[in-house]
This record gives sequence, C-alpha cells and structure tokens, in this order.
Amino acid sequence: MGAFSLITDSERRVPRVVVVGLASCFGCQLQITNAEPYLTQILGQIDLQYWQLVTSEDMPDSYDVAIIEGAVTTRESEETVRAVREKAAHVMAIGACAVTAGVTGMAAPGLVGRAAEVYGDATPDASGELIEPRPVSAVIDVDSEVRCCPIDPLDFVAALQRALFGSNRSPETRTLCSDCKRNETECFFNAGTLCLGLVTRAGCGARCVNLGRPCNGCAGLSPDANLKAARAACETYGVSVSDFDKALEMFNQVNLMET
Amino acid sequence: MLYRVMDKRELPKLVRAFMEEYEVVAPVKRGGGYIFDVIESPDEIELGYTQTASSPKKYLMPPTETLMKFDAGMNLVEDFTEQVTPRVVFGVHTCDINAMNRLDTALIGGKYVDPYYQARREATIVVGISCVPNSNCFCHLWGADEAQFGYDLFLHDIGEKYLVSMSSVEATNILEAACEISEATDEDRIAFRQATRARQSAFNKDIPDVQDVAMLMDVFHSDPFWEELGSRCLSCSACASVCPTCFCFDIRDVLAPDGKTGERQRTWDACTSPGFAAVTGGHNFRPTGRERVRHRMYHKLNGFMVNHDRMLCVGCGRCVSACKTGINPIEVLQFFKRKGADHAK
Amino acid sequence: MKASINVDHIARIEGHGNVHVVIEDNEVKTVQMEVVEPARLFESMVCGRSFTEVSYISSRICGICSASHTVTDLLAIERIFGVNVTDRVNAIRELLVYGSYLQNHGTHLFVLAAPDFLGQKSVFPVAEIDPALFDSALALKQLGNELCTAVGGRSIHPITAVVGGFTHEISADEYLAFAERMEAMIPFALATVDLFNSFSVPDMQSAGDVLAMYAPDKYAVCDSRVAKFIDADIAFDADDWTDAIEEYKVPHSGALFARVRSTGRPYMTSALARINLSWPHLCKQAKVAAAKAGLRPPERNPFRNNVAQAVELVDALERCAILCRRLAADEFEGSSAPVPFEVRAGRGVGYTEAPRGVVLHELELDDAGKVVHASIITPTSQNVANMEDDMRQLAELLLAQGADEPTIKLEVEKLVRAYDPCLSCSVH
Amino acid sequence: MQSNMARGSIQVDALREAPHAMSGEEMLLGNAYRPWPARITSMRDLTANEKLVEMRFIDERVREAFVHEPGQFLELSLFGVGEAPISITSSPTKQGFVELCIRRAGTVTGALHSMHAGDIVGIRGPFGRGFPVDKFRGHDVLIVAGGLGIAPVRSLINYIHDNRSDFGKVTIVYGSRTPADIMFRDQFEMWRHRKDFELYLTVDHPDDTWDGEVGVVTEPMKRLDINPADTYGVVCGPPIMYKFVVQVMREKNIDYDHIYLDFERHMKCGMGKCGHCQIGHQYCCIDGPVFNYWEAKNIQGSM
Ligand SMILES: Cc1cc2nc3c(=O)[nH]c(=O)nc-3n(C[C@H](O)[C@H](O)[C@H](O)COP(=O)(O)OP(=O)(O)OC[C@H]3O[C@@H](n4cnc5c(N)ncnc54)[C@H](O)[C@@H]3O)c2cc1C
Ligand code: SF4
Ligand code: SF4
Ligand code: SF4
Repeated sequence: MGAFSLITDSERRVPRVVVVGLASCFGCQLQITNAEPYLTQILGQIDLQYWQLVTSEDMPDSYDVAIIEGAVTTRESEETVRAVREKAAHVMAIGACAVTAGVTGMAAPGLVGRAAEVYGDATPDASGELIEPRPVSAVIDVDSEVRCCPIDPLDFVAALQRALFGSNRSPETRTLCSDCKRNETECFFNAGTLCLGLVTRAGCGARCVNLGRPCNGCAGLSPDANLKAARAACETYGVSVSDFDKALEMFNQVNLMET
Repeated sequence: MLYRVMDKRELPKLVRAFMEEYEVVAPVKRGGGYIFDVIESPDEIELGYTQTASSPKKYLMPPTETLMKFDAGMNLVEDFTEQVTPRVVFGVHTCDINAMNRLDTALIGGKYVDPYYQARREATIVVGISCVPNSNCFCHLWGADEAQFGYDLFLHDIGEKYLVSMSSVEATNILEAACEISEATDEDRIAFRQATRARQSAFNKDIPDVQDVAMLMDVFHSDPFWEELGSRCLSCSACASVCPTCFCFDIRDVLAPDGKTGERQRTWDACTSPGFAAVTGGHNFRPTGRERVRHRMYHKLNGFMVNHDRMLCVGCGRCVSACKTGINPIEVLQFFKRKGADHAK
Repeated sequence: MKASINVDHIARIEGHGNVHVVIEDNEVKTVQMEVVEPARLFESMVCGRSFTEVSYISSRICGICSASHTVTDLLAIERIFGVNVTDRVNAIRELLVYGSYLQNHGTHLFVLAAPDFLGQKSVFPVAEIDPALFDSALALKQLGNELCTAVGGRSIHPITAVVGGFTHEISADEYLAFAERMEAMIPFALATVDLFNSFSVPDMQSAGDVLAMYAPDKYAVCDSRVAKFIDADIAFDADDWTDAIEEYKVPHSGALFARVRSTGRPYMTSALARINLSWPHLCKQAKVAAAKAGLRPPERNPFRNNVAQAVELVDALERCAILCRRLAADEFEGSSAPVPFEVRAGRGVGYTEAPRGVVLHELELDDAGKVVHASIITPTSQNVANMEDDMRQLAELLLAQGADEPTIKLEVEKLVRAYDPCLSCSVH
Repeated sequence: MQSNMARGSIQVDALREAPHAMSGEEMLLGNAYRPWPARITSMRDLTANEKLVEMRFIDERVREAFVHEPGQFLELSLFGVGEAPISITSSPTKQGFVELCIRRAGTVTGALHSMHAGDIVGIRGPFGRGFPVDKFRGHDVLIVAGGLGIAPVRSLINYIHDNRSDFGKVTIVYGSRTPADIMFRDQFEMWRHRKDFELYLTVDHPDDTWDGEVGVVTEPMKRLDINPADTYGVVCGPPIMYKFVVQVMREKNIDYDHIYLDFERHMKCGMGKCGHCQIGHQYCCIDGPVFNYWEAKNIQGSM
C-alpha cells in the first residue's frame, strides 16, 4: 500500500521525500517548481531530503517517498532505481519518460546504431553503459504515476497528496476523446487529420486539441487502448494507418515493442 | 396547453428580455458545427442548427461539480453554498427536452432526490424550438419528436411566425411583456399541421423502426453480434459525453494543495469506461467491450424502459456522429432488422 | 597542498555532471567537468520523422529551453520550405523565446545560484529568512511560466507553435494584462541586478572567445541568422556553422565539446556573451541597470554571467511589455494562423539565442518532409571546454591565495553554476 | 416539470451545535450525498485483515433516524481518501450504535484500519434493500456465508438471535479459507453448543488447531435435512460461490423466490444515480443488494 503506511505510523512523522532524475529533459522536475503558488504549502507537508536540481543536500540513506523522473537508459540508472525501490515505501514515476519511456524511448529500436550515428565508433565512457530506454516500471514496481510530457504541476500536487494520504480515486481507464467531447471541440478526423486521442489515456483534459493541435499521445496508451479499432477508424476517415502507427512511436515506442 | 402566435421578428426582443434577468444559453456556431453556449447578443443564436456537438445536459449536471467541502483533518463537512445561476436554455430541440425529462426521472424521481441536479433544473427555463431531422436523427422511433412537457415555451416554426406553446407562468409573463403576441388563426393552425407533417416525413427511412427492440435486447443477449460490436469499441466514452441522457458519474475527493481541506466532487463517468464496474481485488463485472457496449445499449434501449416505461435513448443521433467506430443504436436496430430477414428466409 | 576535489552529481544545475579537480604539490593537475548525463540520441531519433513532429520531439531535449528548441527547429524547417511567416508570427515567437528567458533566468538566479551566496543549500530556507525576496522571486518565475503557457499553450514544451505560425492565440485583453504585469515586475528585476551585483565573486577573466547572435541594430534573440565570435572577429551565417565551430569528443563527457575552428580556442556563449556583443541595444532601463552594475563590454569574468542574466530579466520584461502592447493593438502585419507552404527537400539551419546561448539545429529533409539528417548544437556543449579552462584558472588563483580545499570546492561549484549549464541539453 | 425561476442555491451546512431545526430524517434524506459524523467507539481485530468497528452518530437526531434492516449497507467517508460501501453488521436491535466489519482491501478500508476509538468518520445511509425478515418470520432459515460475506449476514443472524422465538429452525453454514480467517469465532463458539442454532464451520485449508470440517460450504449443505416448503435460503460470499450454493439449494427444492442472494458491485452514490452498480436493468444499491434468485435470474448479467 506504499506510502500509505506513513500516516499509520504511530509517531506520524513527516514523510521524507527524495527526487531522483534519470534520462530526461528535466522538464517534469521543473514543473514541480512551477507550482509556485503552492510550493511552500507542499513543502510544509513533507521533509524534502534530496533533490539534486534544487538543493545541495546529499542523498540520504533512508526515505519514504521517492519521486523518479526520466527513463532508465543505462545499467547504472537501472541500479539506481533498484536501490531506490529497496528504501522507499512509495515510488512515484513522473512524466512520460518515467511512465512510458516517452520520447526517450524512441531510441530503443536499433540503439547501438544510433549511438554510433551520434558518437562514431566509441561512445564516451561518461555516457555510462547504454541500454534500451525503458520506463521505471519495467525495472521496479511503481506505486503511482503522473502522466504526460511534461506533467501538469497540479497533477503532481494531487498525486503527491495521494501518496501521502491515500485516495481511492480510480485511475482513468477511458481514452482522450471523452474529454475532447466534453470540450465540444470538433474532431480532427472530420478534417482527415490524424489525432491519437483515440487510444491515449484520458486525464489531461485534451489540452492540445483545445489549442488546435492533435493529440500526440504523451499520456501514454490507455490500458484498454484498442489499436485495431483505431486503425479501422483511421481508414474510415481517410487517415493513413501507417502514419497512425508511426505517430504512436513518439511516446509509446516501448509499449508498442512489448505488445 | 396554451398557444399563441408571434412574428419571428419579435424573437430578439424575447431573447433580450430573458437576458435582463437570466444567463441565456443558446445554440451558436463553433468551428464547423454548433454548440450550446452563453450568448451576449441575440444575433449569435443559430436557430437553424441541426445538431449540437453535445447537449444542454452540461447545464443541469456540469462535467465536474462540487458536492461539498471538507476538513480532512477533522474528517468533517464544512459549510458550502453554491449559488445556482438562473438560466434560460434557448432553442432546445424536442429530443433534448425529452432527454431532460428522462434525467428528471432518474435524478429527481424515486426515493432519493439529487439536490444538485434539482436546484439547477429548477433554476432553468427551457425554450424549445421545432426542428428538421438530419440523417442521424431517430427521435420519432422513441416518441421523442414531440415534447409533451418539460419546457416553459416551445416555438413551432410555421414560416414567418412561431406558434408558441406556453407552459409556465414565468416565461409567459416575460413573453407577453416583451413581444406582440396574438391568437392563432386557422391559417396558423394549418401551417402548424403542415410543418409537423413535413418534419415527420423528413426522417431518414433507412433507419429501421424496430418497436420491439427492448424485448429483442433480452432475447439476443448472447448473440455474437455483441462481440463484434464491442470489439470495435475504443473505450473512449465519447458517446456518453455527448449523450443527453447519460448521467452516470464518479465521486472523488480532491484535496487542496495544503492537504488540510478539500472538495468532494462528482464528475461524469460512463459504463463504457473499462474500470466502471471493477471492484477492489481486480474483478471486473464488465471486462470487455462486448459487455460494456452491450450494457450501454441495454440501458438505453431496455433497462430504463423496464423501470420507467420509456426508452432512455431519445434518438438525438449525437453518438452516431461522435463514435469514431460506428457504434450506436442505429447499428443495433439494423442488426435486429437483419435478424428478422434471416429468419424470414 | 595535495587534494582531490570531487563533486559527484553537482547540485542545482540541470542534468548530471561530476567535477574533478586534482591538486598535487600545490599545482593543479587535472580539471574535468565530467558530463555523465545519459545520452538520449535525439539526432538519431528525429531521423525518419515527419517535419510536423521534429520540433515537438526536439523540444524534449530540454525542459527549460524547450521554447528555444521548438522555434529553432521551426526556423530550420521554414528555411528548407521557403516559408515566410508574418510579422505577427515573428513577434509572438520572440515573445515565446523571451518567456523562456524569464523562466530560465528566474529559476537559475534564485533557485540554483542564489543559495550559494546566501549560505544556503537551497532556495527554500529563503522563504523564512527573506519572505519578500522569496515571494517576489517566485512571482517572477511564475510570470515567465504564465507567459509561456499563454503563448505556447503550456509552460514547457509548447503546443501551439507550428511550421508557419501558431494554432492558437490569446486575446488582446490577455496581452494587455501581461503587459501590465511585466511592467509591474521591472522594479523587482532591477533589484535583482543590484542583489547579484552585491555578491562578491573572484576576480578573474576567462581566456576564451565569446559567441552570440549579431544584428546591426538590435538585441537579437531569434531573428538574425548571423553569429559572431568577438575575439576572432568572425561573423558567419548559421548555415555555415561548421566552418566556424568545431565539435570534438572527449572520453569524460557524454556531451561533445566545441572550439573556434580557426583559432582552436574554447569560447563562451551565454547572457554575458550577448551583453558583450549587443550592449548598445539593451532596452533603456536594462542598460541603465547594467551600467550601474558596472557591467559593460568587455566583461569576461564568467561569474558576472549571473549579473548579465539579471540585466536580461529587466530587458526581457521591458521588451515583452512592448511586444504585448503592440500585439494587442494589432500593430504587426498579418495573422498568427499558420501560412500555407509546400513541403520540399533540402537542408536548413535554424538559429536562436536560447536563454543560455547559441542553439543551432541543422536539418536535412527529403521530398516527403521526413528528416534524413539532424545536427543539434546546444549552448552548454559549446561552453564546457571553456568552463574547464576557467575552473583550472580559478583553482590556480585560489591555490595561490592559499585557499583551503572546501573553499576551492565551493568556488568551483559556484563557477560551474554561474555558467548555468544544462547537461541534459548538452548531451541530448 | 415547469421552472419556477428559483434563484436557488445548493447548501451543505457543517454540523454545528444544532444547524437548524431539522429532523433526523430530513438530515439523512435532504441531501443524501452528505455524510454525518460518527465517532468510533471501539475497534477490535477479527482476523489479521478484518476489524470490527463500532461507531455512534454524534448528532442525536441522526442517531435516532438511522434505522436499518439486516442486509442494508452504508457509505463510509474518510474525507480526502474517499468513500466505501460497507454492510452494516450489527443487528437493528442494537440501538444507537452501528457495527461494521471491515476488510483492509484498499485505501479507504486501509485508512480506517489505522484509526482509533475516538476518531470521527462520515456516514450516510442506510441504503439498499435488505433481507425480508418479515417474510422469514415463522419459517426456517438456511444461511450460507463465505469469507467476508458473513458481514451483512451477521446482522440477520443477530437479529434472529434477538427475536429467536419468531423463527423456525436456523441453520448457518460458514466457510473460510483457513481457521485464522474465521470471523466472530467467539460468537460462533458460543453458539456451537446451543440447541436453537445449527452451525457448520468449514475451512478450505486446515491447520493443526483445526478439528472441524474441511471443504467448501456446499459439502455440509448437501447433508442437511431441510423442509423445502418452509425454508428460506440466504447466500452471501465471493462471486464464484453463488452458483454452487444456489445449485444445492435448488436441488433441495427451495423455491426460486425463497433463495436470497446478497450481491456486491462497484458503488459510488448508493442511491441509484451514479450507475456504477447497475446489473442489467437493476441497481444493486437500491433494488438490492439483496435479490431473490428469481429476480436475479431475470437480470441480464447478474451471475
Ligand atoms: C453493498 C456492499 C457491501 C459491502 N460490505 C462490505 C463490508 O461489510 N466489509 C468490507 O470490508 N467490504 C465491504 N464491501 C466492499 C467494499 O466496499 C470495498 O472493499 C471497498 O469499496 C474498497 O474500497 P477501498 O477504498 O478500500 O479500496 P480501493 O481499492 O482503494 O478503491 C476501490 C475503488 O473502487 C471503488 N469501489 C466502489 N465500490 C466498490 C466495491 N464494492 N468494491 C470495491 N471497490 C469499489 C472505490 O470507490 C474506489 O474507487 C461492500 C461492498 C458493497 C457494494
Ligand atoms: S480523435 Fe482527437 S480530436 Fe477526435 S475526438 Fe478524439 S481527442 Fe478529439
Ligand atoms: S462506443 Fe464509440 S464513442 Fe462510445 S466508448 Fe466505444 S468507441 Fe467510444
Ligand atoms: S444513445 Fe445516442 S442517439 Fe440515443 S440519446 Fe444518447 S446520444 Fe442520442
């Protein structure tokens, strides 16, 4: 039950939190700091012990909640997350990279050739031992996640509170089109434009579609995503099925390789 | 019912009179389609609309609303008052009026009254407008092409004029104060009759009329058809978002960022959401598209009927446009029509 | 003295890097900025992707200069397609890039750099020590985020910026509201210049060259194609960047290093570089503030980059306020909706000044608009070589002054932070 | 329905000393989404995972108006965490207190397990249609429960116990996974020696301490000698149990509508609005959770 046991502790100590960054753009960590109006309130509820991006405190030996940003892309980071799992009561993956391997995961197919393309014959030692990018959940059990690229600061606040206090709110199992229909925006497919809302997990409120841009699937495939039906829908609306498959790779490459 | 006649050119006066006291919501153009939205001037209203993307349901049960506020530390309810906006929903078709009546049955009827829905419904004046069906409409099959009740004013288009049926004192008072209205003449009545017949004959004849669909839903409950239909479902719930009679919801607690207080909210949910019928421990009573789509159709075309003697579907055709994979009641009707044909052979 | 100074995962910078300084017999032997950020291989990732996706993908190189990467990519693609965007689109793009300056400089100065000078490990204790400063700093950062959200649709990784224009634009009233908030924020930005100017820093001069965007008549950040090395006195078009810049690999860094091709010297690109090149074109209040702080070209003390960023905050606020007012008044020709264009094959280089300096995206597209080749040059990868030189110089300076190991360690860390390095960018 | 131009507001008042002159019934039904505070008066472990929680409404009016039937449930609120439907396990004859038997299954139930006597929870209800005790009166009752299914059924058993002379022969078959999972063991131990309850406890996996029956609940059921014309059957347990138990009851000729089943579904509102608990055309929360087998057979997708 993850960090939930925290508040069941008889001493009810303030949960100790660490933030760990793996391969990423750091945007999701920045989004945490972008919850400006609430920062002090949030900090008041936790004991922030380690966060390389904003403080020079060293990583402690024990903690309760670990927030992980980024995809696992090296043997070294694989070890890092395993070590985190052993210590943390609750592990939270934030952002597409950590949840689905995100854009980082696009490099998974043919990784070796790609590294050679960029670095020539020898990849620098400092890069570590590169492995195919994977989400955190492919290496360790994850207790909660905040989706999207980047995360929404308020989604993060809500997820942190769920980790701290528990919540029986069920995760979204619908895909994005329902959100889009609530906004009453016109469907891109009607204009023959591809949109990944058909198979992407709901929850972001269809932010991109609202701003006139089709969904790129950054929230990741919905647990019951029906790719076959989506491909058929593409055909019905005169949208190329191979474009659909290609577009899905942007945030779901690793997912797709698994299935 | 009381009928009067009003010249169409009087309409802006009526709208303005409403706008003085109410927030007025009406069909307006957006992108390539129409939506119900708050208007600032009568000029924005598009009464010739065929179908809005989604229904005025959102004004009676918002996609997300606060039920109460709480103090999480003390585990107690806090004072909470929500002022309900007095509102006129202008230019509503009969399907949507019938849909509101169905929502009334579900949410106000029975032992428990939903006070949130009730407060909004009571603060809403409904002004209906007659319509001409598009190719996806099939309200006539469920008797939803007439609105017997559930509105305050209804404007029947009879050419240059409206035949107005008036069913509430409040709206009538505003109408009488704002507009010139007169008794209907024989000519008006004939025009009304003709308009009605024109509408009735305009329905898409390719949509099969299967009046015993409710019973058939029971009989064909295990037919492989459901597997086929369900396997197409994207689990998006777009259908439920646009449906004027889908009212299922989720209740969730949302803590304020300080972690001390929060709100209990309700938000639209749908039986086509995969997790809708799942319970702790992982058992899901409707685990695949087959069960979920069948359940939704069953509730629309049978279940509500058994309890309340009318279909929950009002044939507005919105899900026909919204579903990217062609899952809708028309498909079900066509299936039953085919079944009949198969047997005849 | 004999010391081995190691800082693993140096804190309060973006990305993962280790600092190694080895001192033996009172002599600085080794100085290394080890960039251990795992490579994500963006250049190979975008290959085969459609032009509609590249800017969306390359924006993910960096969470803080995502707007710059986006605009840079769009410029490269538009160059290939021969798209001429409207003045209005250019103005909104500039606003987006400046929004990211506010975000970046606000975050860097207060969250990453300031704690060093205030004797804290993070910015959070400042909430109690100096609540007014803390609140204002957050408000400034928030303003940058809100501007990026309003213009780009999201504080990070813009949604609305596409080839040819924008898919969404805010209303005139919203622009005006921003203009007012920008103007109201200027006094705090001015105070920020004073604050950072009041921190004492080692007296040193970087030996490297300086690179920034050049335009004859303005403080250019995204609307010139010319970059200029000040010392080498080379001005070159972005298309010809490989003639001027040489990238090379070192084993201790996942990021490629860079130097001036003709002179072989390392160089710095940053807010300080821009001010060195474009000082005359700073907005009025920014220029006054810079002068008051004694920040005038030539200024080669890398620590002064903090002050330069503060001056740029003033400049960005002034400039954004003007842009917002003009956008609200519809003073720019054309609309913001994407202009039509035809897809064609070709090579193009996009160039902008990211908050941390020169960023270049070189793209080659095929007939279908799919990427065949990509090269991405980020500010930090250009800076690391110079940073290592400066670290050595600083260590030697401190050693000569008889400083102890912890002091050297802290000062070296401060120097690294003054560069505002973004290692996730540098490795991409 | 006609509009009356009400410029309404929706109000939820915190419970102060006395909010205003509302009756207990009005308090419970006026806004049935609103939980009322109750104080936990005692908490006791039944097994490693189940606790018996006794609570008492703070407001006297609510306390008096909250009258339930065996088989009904309530919605338990821990604000911030959420709500969970929980059967009332105490008998209506136990006045002023409500007892719940709660398994630690997720977040709300888990959080409740970490609470203590004196803490406050929110309760709304009671909801649903319980067991038709009036029909059972004067007849034999065969109660079959599995696992946590004992929770609602205990309310019925205790009710019968408190009105023992009103009922005929009462047989209880209760199956658990292991001896350690048996709930209310002390209560059953006491009854084991009583003449007026016939009690069969069985476990799937015995241990060294267990000298009772081993096997599924249908085993002892098969041996029972019952008078079908005069017997009502009651079933509550995990989903898979229903089919087999009903089969045995049918084999013993208990009529379709004399067999009562207690269903569990996903539930949010508890009052037939939210739709989660729909089974075919029925709502588990208002038409059930107790259905007779005839009704259940007539609901598509019930079993
Ligand atoms: C009529 C009825 C009576 C019940 N009686 C008891 C009882 O006496 N004792 C007992 O321990 N349990 C009982 N349950 C089961 C109990 O409701 C669930 O175990 C509980 O809802 C789990 O909530 P949670 O927050 O702890 O679990 P989580 O796994 O954290 O959350 C479960 C999610 O599913 C939703 N949900 C809604 N209804 C249910 C449901 N019935 N089962 C599971 N999830 C549900 C929750 O709201 C939440 O979103 C009963 C259920 C019903 C329907
Ligand atoms: S496909 Fe995209 S645009 Fe169409 S309904 Fe779904 S989310 Fe909306
Ligand atoms: S039926 Fe269609 S619209 Fe409804 S959930 Fe399934 S795919 Fe979506
Ligand atoms: S089921 Fe479809 S046609 Fe029927 S009322 Fe709902 S949206 Fe309209």
